[in-house]
Amino acid sequence: MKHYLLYPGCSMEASARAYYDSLMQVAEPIGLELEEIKDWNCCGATEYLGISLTPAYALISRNLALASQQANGSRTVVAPCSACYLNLAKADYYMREQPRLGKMVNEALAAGGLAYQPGSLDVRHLLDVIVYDIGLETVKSKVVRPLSNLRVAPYLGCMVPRPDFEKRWSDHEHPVELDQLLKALGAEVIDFPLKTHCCGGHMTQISPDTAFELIRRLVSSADHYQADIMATLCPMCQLNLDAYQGEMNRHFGTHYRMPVVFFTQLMGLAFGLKPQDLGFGSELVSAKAALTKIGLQVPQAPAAPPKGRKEQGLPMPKPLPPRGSRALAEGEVQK
Amino acid sequence: MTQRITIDPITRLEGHGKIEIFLDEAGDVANTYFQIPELRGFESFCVGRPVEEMPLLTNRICGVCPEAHHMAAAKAADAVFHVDPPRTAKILRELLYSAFYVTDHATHFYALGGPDFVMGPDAPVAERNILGVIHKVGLEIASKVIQARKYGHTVVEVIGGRKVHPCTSIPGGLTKGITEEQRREILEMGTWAIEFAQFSLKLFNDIVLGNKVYVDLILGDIYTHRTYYMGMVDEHNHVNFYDGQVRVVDPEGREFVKYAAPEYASHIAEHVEPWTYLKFPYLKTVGWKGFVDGKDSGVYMATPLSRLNASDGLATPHAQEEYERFYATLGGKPVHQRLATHWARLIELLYAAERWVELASDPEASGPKFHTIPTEKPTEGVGIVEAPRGTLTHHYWTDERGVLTSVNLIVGTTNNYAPISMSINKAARSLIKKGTVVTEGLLNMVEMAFRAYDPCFGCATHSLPGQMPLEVTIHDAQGNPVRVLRQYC
Amino acid sequence: MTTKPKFAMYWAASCGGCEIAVLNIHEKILDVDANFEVVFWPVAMDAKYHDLEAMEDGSILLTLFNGGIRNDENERMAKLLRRKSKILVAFGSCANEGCIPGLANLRDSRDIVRTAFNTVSTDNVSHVYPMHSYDVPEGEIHIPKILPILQTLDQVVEVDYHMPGCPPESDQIAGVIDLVIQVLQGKAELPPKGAVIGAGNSTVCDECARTRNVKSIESFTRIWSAATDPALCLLEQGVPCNGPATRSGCKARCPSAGAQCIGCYGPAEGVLDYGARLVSSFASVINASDPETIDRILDGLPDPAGQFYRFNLAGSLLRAGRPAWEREPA
Amino acid sequence: MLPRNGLVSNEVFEPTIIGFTCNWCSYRAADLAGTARIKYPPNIRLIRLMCSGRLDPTFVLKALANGADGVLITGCHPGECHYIEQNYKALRRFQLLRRTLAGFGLEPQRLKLVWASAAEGAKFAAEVASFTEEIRALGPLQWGKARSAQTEAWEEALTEGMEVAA
Amino acid sequence: MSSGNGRKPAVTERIGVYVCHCGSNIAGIVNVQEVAEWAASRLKHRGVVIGRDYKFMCSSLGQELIERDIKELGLTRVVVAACSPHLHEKTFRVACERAGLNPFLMEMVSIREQVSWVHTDKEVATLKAQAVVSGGVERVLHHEALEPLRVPIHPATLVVGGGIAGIQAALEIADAGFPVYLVEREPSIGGHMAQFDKTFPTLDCAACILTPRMVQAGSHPNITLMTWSEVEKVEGFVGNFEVTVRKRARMVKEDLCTGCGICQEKCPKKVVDTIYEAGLGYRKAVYTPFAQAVPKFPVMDVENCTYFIKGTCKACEKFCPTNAIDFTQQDQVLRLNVGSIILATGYEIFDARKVSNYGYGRLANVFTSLEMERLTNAAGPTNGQIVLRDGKTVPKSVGVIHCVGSRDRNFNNYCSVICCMQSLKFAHLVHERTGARVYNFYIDMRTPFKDYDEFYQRVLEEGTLFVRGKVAEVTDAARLPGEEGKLIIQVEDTLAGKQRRIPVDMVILSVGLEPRPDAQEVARRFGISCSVNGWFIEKHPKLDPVATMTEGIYIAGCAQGPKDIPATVSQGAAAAARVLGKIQQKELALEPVRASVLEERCSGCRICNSLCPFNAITYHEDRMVSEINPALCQGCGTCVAACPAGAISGTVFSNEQVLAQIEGLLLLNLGEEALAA
Repeated sequence: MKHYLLYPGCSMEASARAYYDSLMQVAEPIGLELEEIKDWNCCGATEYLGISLTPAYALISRNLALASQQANGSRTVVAPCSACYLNLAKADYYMREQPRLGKMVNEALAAGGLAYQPGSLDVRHLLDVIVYDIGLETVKSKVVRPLSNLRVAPYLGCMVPRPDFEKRWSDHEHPVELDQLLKALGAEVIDFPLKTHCCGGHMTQISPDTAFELIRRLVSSADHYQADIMATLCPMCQLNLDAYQGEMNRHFGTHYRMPVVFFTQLMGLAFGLKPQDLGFGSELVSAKAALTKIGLQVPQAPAAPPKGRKEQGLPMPKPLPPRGSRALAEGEVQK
Repeated sequence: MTQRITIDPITRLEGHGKIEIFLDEAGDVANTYFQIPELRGFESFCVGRPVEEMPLLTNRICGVCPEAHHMAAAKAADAVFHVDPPRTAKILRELLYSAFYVTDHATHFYALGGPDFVMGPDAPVAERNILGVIHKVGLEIASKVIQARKYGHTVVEVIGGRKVHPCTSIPGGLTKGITEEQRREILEMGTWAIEFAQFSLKLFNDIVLGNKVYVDLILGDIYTHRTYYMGMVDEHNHVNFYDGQVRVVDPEGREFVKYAAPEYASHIAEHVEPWTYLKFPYLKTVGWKGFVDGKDSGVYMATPLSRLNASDGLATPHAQEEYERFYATLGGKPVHQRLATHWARLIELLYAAERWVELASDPEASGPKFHTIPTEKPTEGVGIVEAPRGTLTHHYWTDERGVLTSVNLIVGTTNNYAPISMSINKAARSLIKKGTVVTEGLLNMVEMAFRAYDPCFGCATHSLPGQMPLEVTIHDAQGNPVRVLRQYC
Repeated sequence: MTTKPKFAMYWAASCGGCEIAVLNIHEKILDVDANFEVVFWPVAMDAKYHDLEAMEDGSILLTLFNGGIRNDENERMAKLLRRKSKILVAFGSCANEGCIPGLANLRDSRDIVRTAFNTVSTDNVSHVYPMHSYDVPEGEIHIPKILPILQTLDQVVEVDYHMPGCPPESDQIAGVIDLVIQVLQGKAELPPKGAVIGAGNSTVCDECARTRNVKSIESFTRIWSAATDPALCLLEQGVPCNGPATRSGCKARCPSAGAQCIGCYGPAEGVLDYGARLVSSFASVINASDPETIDRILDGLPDPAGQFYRFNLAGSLLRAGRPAWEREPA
Repeated sequence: MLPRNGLVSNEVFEPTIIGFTCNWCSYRAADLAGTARIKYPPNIRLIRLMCSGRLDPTFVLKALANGADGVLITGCHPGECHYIEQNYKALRRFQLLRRTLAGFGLEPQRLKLVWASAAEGAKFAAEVASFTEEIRALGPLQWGKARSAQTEAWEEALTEGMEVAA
Repeated sequence: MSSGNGRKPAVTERIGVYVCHCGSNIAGIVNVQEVAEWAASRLKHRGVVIGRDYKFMCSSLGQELIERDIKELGLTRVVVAACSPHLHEKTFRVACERAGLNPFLMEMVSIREQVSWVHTDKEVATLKAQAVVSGGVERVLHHEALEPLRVPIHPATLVVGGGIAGIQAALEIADAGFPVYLVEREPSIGGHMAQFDKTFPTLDCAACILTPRMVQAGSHPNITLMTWSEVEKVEGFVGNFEVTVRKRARMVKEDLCTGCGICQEKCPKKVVDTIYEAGLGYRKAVYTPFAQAVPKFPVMDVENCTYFIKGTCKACEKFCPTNAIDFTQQDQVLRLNVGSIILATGYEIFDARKVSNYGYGRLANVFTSLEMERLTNAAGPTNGQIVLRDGKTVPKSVGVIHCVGSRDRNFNNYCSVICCMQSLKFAHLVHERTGARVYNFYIDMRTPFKDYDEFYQRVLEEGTLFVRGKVAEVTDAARLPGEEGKLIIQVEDTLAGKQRRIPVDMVILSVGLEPRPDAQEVARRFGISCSVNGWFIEKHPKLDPVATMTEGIYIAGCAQGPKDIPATVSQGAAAAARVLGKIQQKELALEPVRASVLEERCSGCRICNSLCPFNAITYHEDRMVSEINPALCQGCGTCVAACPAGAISGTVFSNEQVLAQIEGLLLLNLGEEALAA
């Protein structure tokens, strides 16, 4: 068992319930032990830091302070939500980089009888932990229902791979970790060119037209690659792409039906767990069609021919070996 | 205007000393001050050193009795590590120590204390020294003395690695043992040492006890103080130099207290005077009453004489005989006459020689197991031995690495600082009277009082005072300020 | 007999071991008596300062001066004896390099007095400390003024010869006395002024019987913590033996007795700083290249300053620790 | 504040620093700093050795005892020693010497070891600058009476010099 | 025994101090005249009899000044305060020698690199210069007259790297009649140039001009060619290096092989050729990288050979007409003695996959410049046809992106020199062979050197479109009509001042040059150093670009930094010239920096024994002393510093010299005597 402190964040309790449920389902089989930080509070989301820095950092750091108190054995805080992950990481990093900020924040924390020593905790994203600590080998070993024939578009959004203070990701524009994980589940992973492009963020509130264009790009590109489903790791991305897909269609007069789910849900499926336990059904653009492609309900539909590349012709250069190679090594240590 | 006489330095004692005698207008002695003019700071600078170095560092407190410090330090270090050295190591340490006693006592009697008697206190300066003695008693005896010292040092060297400042004692025992051959040689030398000791006693009989002037001098009141007496004794209350419990008897010779090393601090305290670099130990339970003798004054003495007084006898046959003869001659225990110390010293010389033979005869002396590797966490420890010049106490505290965090030393001679001062004072008062012309000889008789203790202020000067605080206020016992001292240094 | 050349021996801040070492030349002491008139030797004979002051300058042929310069009395005596003597020999470790008492130079003398006069067994509630000068009812009495830093003899006066050792080995002393007597009889020459006498030019290893190999230290061993091989170089067994840097002349007594050399004979010929030699040589053969491992190995030397400057501190380049220097009046 | 453009007031303590360089890397780095006209404080005075392995702790002690406030040892990067591995010996001596100096009650930071390759002129200059500041912060060493009156006079002149230039 | 109080014996030496202005380089900041006068007056008691300053000490007039003083004033020591001794120590030593003074009685101190160039405050700089001079004066007092060590130079030379630089160097030396060992890691010499098609700006065929040289090198009687080999160890020093070379087993008997190529034909195992074909083409498990390979013998790639994997096959052996195949062949380890070494280990191309937003490795039709060289090469995988990765489609539009991995903080800061010209070359070739529309995306256009800019003009006239701006992204995510199925280049056109999306069929990344990944390690092996960017460092960037800090080791070609073919060739020749110069001297003089043991002080503690990496220290059991072999000693002085007995002394950098210099630098020498004097 690997022990971590979990910072769930607010969306996990509401819009991204499916994320939370599925995570809880898959954690145990892969030996991921998550201990929720007691009395955690808002991560400041995307707005607060834009309003007033010091209070925002104080607000965020309270969670870190609580975590370091609670840290028994583990000094790693895991955040499944991109915004939470980024904010916690930011707070830790800037408190380290700017001692003055660190001092001020700690003064604020002191009011609540708390303190946080910057750098004393590792703030990491769920995906990072699964790929690099648990290891893909372990994940593979749990797969009982490979997602064969399911064409998945891996979508990370903007906040996880950037700015990546600790250089945890293989690349900032085209990180491969999610691809690797989904491949490990047996899925057919499309090389999604927009995997780190913008999901529209809060434009849905401020300027819907802008948001619709951004959403369209993503959905259309995924569709263009004949993806059956999009796998994401960010509650906001999921919300935007799922909830606003209808309006986007109306706005452009298009008819995309691209289900958007959390990668943990797909892990659950591959591990042979029941869809309903994994929060399926809560998505607005139904993933039914996609689901029928796996499991036994529907006869195997012939896989659509892969796009572009012919067998004959010139060989492709090998992809750059990312930290993935190390991840496998770690995976082996697991066994 | 008072006249002052300075005896500086007091010669023929190891280390330094200075006596100030103040006379009043009448020419009588107003007061005397015996000052120790130097200190070196061991208690302070040993802190931070690894404890196993103490037997080597504290050696350098005194080059006359380094063996004593070596032993006390080794025992304290054993205690710090809670380790008990194997029997062989203990035998060898005590063997080394007994041989050392022979040398040391011989040196004192013939080179330091002896001249006073052999040459007579009035002899000219140029002759009142070891060379003078050699001329007087003749080369043949002189070479005997030299032989005795040689043998003693040979044993020290064989077991301790070096003639001066031995180096072999470490926590848990010794760095080396001895061979069977070495043991036999040591045994032979020991038997010779016994003869020498007996010869020395005879010499003392002939020259001193045979000479009425000297006997009167000894028995006279000039050199007499009724104090407490201290000495280390074994389970039969027999004198032991290396190990045992410390026993103190009162001026009537009744046991006052008997304590084990770790308890020393509850029985001994040290008094401070601003005019000397040395402290005055006294019996804590009795208390410091100033430079006075008697049952109510905490002043005690720790010398060969006091060891005999504090014991019920000696563990070896010949020495025991002499012990009995000693008290018979001087009228029973305890003997208060300081000059008798010279005699007592020779009796100890004999005991040491006999002990030497006894230990050397033990086949285990050449045994292979001379060290036990300490395993426990070092903490704190006290080591006590009888230095020729008095009970010697080393007390160490260390951190978990065995590095010293604090050190306390109460050194042989220090014990006698108060009685010495008293003796000097008394001698001066009784010798220097109205009109007496103060001659070298007379002053030397004052020094004799002093030399009886064979004080070693090499030992005594182990701590160093730095500059005084700008202003010091001295309080009386109640803590009321009585006077303010001026800053000089 | 007054035509005999005059001999003197004096101890400043010392333990008296040097005197004992001289007595330990046994029969040779008679040669001294035969060839010299001993005019001043506090430990062995009566003679007071004023006797010495009365003598004319340069009237003493040979003076063996042992002990360091700890207080103003030592300093006075050093200057006096320098004046009175033709040949002044810094005799023994104290006079040459400060010896163990020199370690006091690591401390501020104030801390030292506080330590000495506030031990568990000291009854000093009112913090009485000794004073250089004090008024007793009968008048003022003095004790020497302690100097903030213990100095070596040649830091105070010019020295003709250096004779190291704590104490100097008796046979070495005998040798030197023989030499001087030979010189007196015109049978030998004195060595050049400033020379080190009664010792070798190499280091203790030169006289050490233990076998030695190429050195490589994995860890340091405390002498008590393990049984050592009596035939093998102690340093190779991790025991911090100062032999490699310590002047020869003692016949490697300590190493042959199973104990590490603690360095009482001081630096070898031409060496400017004894401790530096040990720092450099020990460190050079430590078998590690990354700072962490090196540090771990060095932790085995709990007291480097003491280890490397045990006898030599006062005679070293730095001469004293910062606290002592700060006591030194500018 | 660095003694640049005379922006130095009289109160600022100007440390004296002795620097040891190895012939192959750090001395060339110093040369490079020169050719590149990279400025650094004038408090350091350099001594060239063939290799940091030549550094005898005696040199450091001599400098400190005779009036230097700090000593900077420089050499090739580990593994790049012109003599293969001698800079590791320098590293070991440095670590032991630092511990020993601490025993003397002397701030170990007054002795610093820096690796600088022949290419790192800028780094060399930066290291000198920061070390000078570190020593300035520690204040004068004033070891014993060994510091020569002249050196002090020199330093006065140094500070005044700044003023003149100001 | 005490630390001594700096008192010095009376000085009998007569010292001359010479302070150089170096034009205004020094005099601009340091008041040189004041320094000279200061030395003459304040250091008089230290033996300084004359202090002079002069515009250029290193000039013949400056040198004569010194020589005259030596003769007329009977100087016994000389201190020159000028630039770095690394520049002019030799000059002034020679001057002293001419005047009959042992050259090693001269001390040179640097007040330019160490004072005037790094300090700004005149007052302070002058004061520091005085201290530095004072240090030199104290030091020189302890100098001793020495003779340089003379060592013979072995006439043979080792050239590492068989690219055009190495080939050129080898040929020059061999033609001069001296033996050369040419060691190449790959199966054939030729290096990168052998992979190229045309060479800019003349567009003549690389193979056509390179092959003759390769053949020449391969057949030259004075050149011992060792391909498929690597240098493992280098011992010794200038004049007498001993080099260990591992000659990897070819599994082909060179004496029997005729290079007929049948083995390659018959070999059933096809392997992607990542080296020569830059990953675009295939080779066999037994192969010669290309037709004109020198030597002609193939090598067997045991990782891929079916026999070595499965234990069966041996097709090559069966079909070899001369039974040259030998599966049992073992690596050979050879030890060569050479006097000089030339490193021409070349470069690596930047790994374009690192710039993930350009999609190389993900997007099929993104190519690197090296791939492009192979595509355009008639002998390449497509016989010179420029096609997309599918192997047939001819692109209608092509984008060439400059400065990929170069001039970019995220990757390499430096300009790779050749990219602009190679991009123009591609623009021309694509245009010429496909008529496709070609875009060039550049930051700045850099076309120096002969005929380069003319070529640029020509390409402009051909109608290539130039967009000034750094490309942000290459993607296949179509957004606008007409983008589907294309690669879209997102770029800010800084001339037009707007964002543009340009769809093309093919993208060529003009990747920069990087040091070989093992450059650092190679540098260590040969005892030289690398710049921050990883290129080998030359002794002097301008005046000595092919020598290194380490005597006897030279560098040529891109190993020293990015450069084009002409520059590479001339460096190869230059390095050769330097080597020949040395060889002609037959022997060379070395600094007499050596350590020696004072036997009577050595206690045989053996502390020094393990310290010498050159095994110069031996221990004599019988005499119980250690001894240093002067022939092996390199003078690092580590043992001198380590000897606990102070029994080891070193010349030129003796304890006395260094300690005296410290006192001088700290101005302890301005003692009371000085004030009196």
